[in-house]
Amino acid sequence: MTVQLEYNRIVEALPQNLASSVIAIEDHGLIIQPERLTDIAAFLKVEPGMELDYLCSITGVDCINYFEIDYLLYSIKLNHRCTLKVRLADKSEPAVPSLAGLWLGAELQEREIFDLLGINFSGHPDMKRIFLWEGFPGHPLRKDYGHGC
Amino acid sequence: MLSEFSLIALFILIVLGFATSLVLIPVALRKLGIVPSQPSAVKSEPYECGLETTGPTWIQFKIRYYFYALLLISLDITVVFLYPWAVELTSLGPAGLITIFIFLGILAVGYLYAWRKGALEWK
Amino acid sequence: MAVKTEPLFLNLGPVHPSTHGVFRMRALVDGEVITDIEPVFGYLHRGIEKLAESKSYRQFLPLTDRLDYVSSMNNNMAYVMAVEKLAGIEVPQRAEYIRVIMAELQRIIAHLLAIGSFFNDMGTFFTPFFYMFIQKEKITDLFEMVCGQRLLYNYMRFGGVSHDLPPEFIPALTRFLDEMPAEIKKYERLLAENEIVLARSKNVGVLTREMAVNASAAGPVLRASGVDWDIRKVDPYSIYDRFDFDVPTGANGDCYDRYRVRVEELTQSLNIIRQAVNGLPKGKVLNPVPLRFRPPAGEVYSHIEGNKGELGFHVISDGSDKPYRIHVRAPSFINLTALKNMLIGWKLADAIIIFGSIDICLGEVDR
Amino acid sequence: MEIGSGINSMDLDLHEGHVIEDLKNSAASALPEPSRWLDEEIERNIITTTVDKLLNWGRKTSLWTETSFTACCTFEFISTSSSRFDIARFGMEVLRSSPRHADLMITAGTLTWKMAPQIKRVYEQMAEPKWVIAMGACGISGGIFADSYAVVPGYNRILPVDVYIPGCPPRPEALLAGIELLRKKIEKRSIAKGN
Repeated sequence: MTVQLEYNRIVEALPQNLASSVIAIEDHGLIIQPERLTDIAAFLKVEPGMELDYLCSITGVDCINYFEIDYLLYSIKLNHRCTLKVRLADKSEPAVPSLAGLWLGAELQEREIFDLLGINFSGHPDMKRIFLWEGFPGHPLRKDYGHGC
Repeated sequence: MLSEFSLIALFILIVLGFATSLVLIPVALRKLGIVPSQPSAVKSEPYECGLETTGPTWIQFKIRYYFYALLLISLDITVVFLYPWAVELTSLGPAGLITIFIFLGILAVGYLYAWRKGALEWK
Repeated sequence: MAVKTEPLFLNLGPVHPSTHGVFRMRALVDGEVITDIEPVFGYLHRGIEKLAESKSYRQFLPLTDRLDYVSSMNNNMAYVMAVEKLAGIEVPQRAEYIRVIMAELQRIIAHLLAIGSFFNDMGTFFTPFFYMFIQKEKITDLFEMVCGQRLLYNYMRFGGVSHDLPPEFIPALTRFLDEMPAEIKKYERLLAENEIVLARSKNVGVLTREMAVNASAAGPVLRASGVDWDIRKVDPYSIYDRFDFDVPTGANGDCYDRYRVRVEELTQSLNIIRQAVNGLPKGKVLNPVPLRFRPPAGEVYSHIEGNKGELGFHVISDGSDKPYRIHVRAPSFINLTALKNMLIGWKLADAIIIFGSIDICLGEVDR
Repeated sequence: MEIGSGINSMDLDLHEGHVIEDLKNSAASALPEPSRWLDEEIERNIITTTVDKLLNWGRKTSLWTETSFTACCTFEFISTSSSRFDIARFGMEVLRSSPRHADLMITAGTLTWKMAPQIKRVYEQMAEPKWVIAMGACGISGGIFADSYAVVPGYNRILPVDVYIPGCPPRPEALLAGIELLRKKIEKRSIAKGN
């Protein structure tokens, strides 16, 4: 059984400077500040008790007053999982540090979110549209995008 | 004596006639309008998976391909020389055998030299 | 004798016989060796995730068939299980067994097509492909018996499956199960120890274990690199914990191991189907769900072991009858992350084989 | 990715983006099907000469298909060309991936705006006489994805289509019926019409 990592165990394991950047613990994920995403992710990747070395999937969601990005992480060795969530209130220039440096698997998925939701991933090696063509007006998965072509 | 060659001349004529007619028939059909032909700019461009070709195509190619072609031709020509020898094998007797082996030996030396110099490696 | 050569820019473009659909790669080629490659996606992007927001939960079901159009039973199962987990719907036992039988039959079809087209790319012009197609047609008949469609089945519903098995299904299935091992032996005799296959796929396109995990590869691509990660074993869903089967893994993650893992998984799937047929209980096959189906507001991520890897559905609902957001964790799409590292340095002909051994389906890559 | 002589892949993307936008704006309405002379029975004074019969017989019994398959209908077409439904009975088992050797384009699958310029270009690079079969609901009207922002609502926006085959995916028998329709259409061709 892939066990859900208890989030308070993670928060206790986080070093002091990172623990402050955890905003809230919800049953679906650990909400953290976007700026410290890469540090927390790097920590969780190598921490002996966690070893979340497999980035399963990244989901981008346009909740009306903020963008939310969920990172689902697995540990292949210890067979447990954990979800990190980041919320971007600033909807005009949404930007999140890219995790492509830590997990190569993030590269294409981040490009997909940039293409369909317009969230910029700073530090991404090849930040450009992946599915739609250059010059496509707008980002379709946003709620305010007109329906249809 | 000359008449024996008339058969060969006839054969050459038939071959030439057949070859040119094969080439000319499509042209004639198109000229007569029997076969539709609407040339267009896009149609004459090279086909590259549905896209325009980008970047130069007349480029400095790897020299390896040229070596391979040279070696192939040199060995093909030897086969051409072997045919008349093989046809007249019995009448030539042992002398013919020796000359052919000398001929093949010289070629083998050239081939081994190319092999040693690494013309056949493909890196 | 190093003479300066210029790279040639080449499009392994959308209209290409062996890109498994409309996939495109921009390749910089020096002679025949690939020096740089960039995959281009989006030629089959139909915006399924955007269409989901304007469709009810039930209307989205046929769209999941068209995600990975070679394994629509698995897509249905993954989506239906996600919504059931979200809404807490009970599935009768008989439906669970039928779902497992259909999912494993679909895995056999998908692996047969994957292996067949892998050998197509290698140059065996459609011979093994059409041998395997005979078996695929037999399974297609079984599916047609059950739900009337040949390719995109739309068979499963929230709370079970839409139709019960017709009486002639089980005999036909057992006939298929009895003759399939002999067919697999026939493929093995034709292909497994063939020296051309060995020469062209052994140690070709190696994906090391660390790179596979780091690039989030999944399914046969991950297991061929030696990582024992199969969702049916690691996180058993539905009733997979009742069947015993083992998970084949490869040693050094080259094209040959990916092919071997898929062949062994064929026999394992037969094994599972046989156990499921023996244990098939009686009873109803569907707990019907109200027409205006409104799951509670919330969020769920449910995954299954699709034939190309972990296929997950992240469903977010706001309590209305239309999903707020559905994200599909597409294994084909994420398996392509490591494509660049696997292809650079190989010749163009090998690149086609390496790309074929990853086995992607464009419907799932571009969604 | 650097492509040499100063181009990088971003320039290519921008160029291709412009091509797609132009095509999208210009393909607002369906192209007329090239079959209006089919029902011109009234002025049948031009009898199909033996040359017509020979040419039409040759063309209709060896239609070579261009593999410009995009999506799910591909596998239904492969089922049709496999041994069970055997499209070889119609002389069509030869699948050509280059437009130079093909004279029939079966558009098996959904067409997206990003793929439209490529399919249009491949069609234009095919030699006359050529025909198009729009296979599946996506080929006819965009099908289940008709209201998506990225899907062309029907191949007849960019190609003159000869035969439409409904179905999602159409059964192999439906595909063979469509091919039978096309063969009847080819029989009616004549040189006098100059097409």
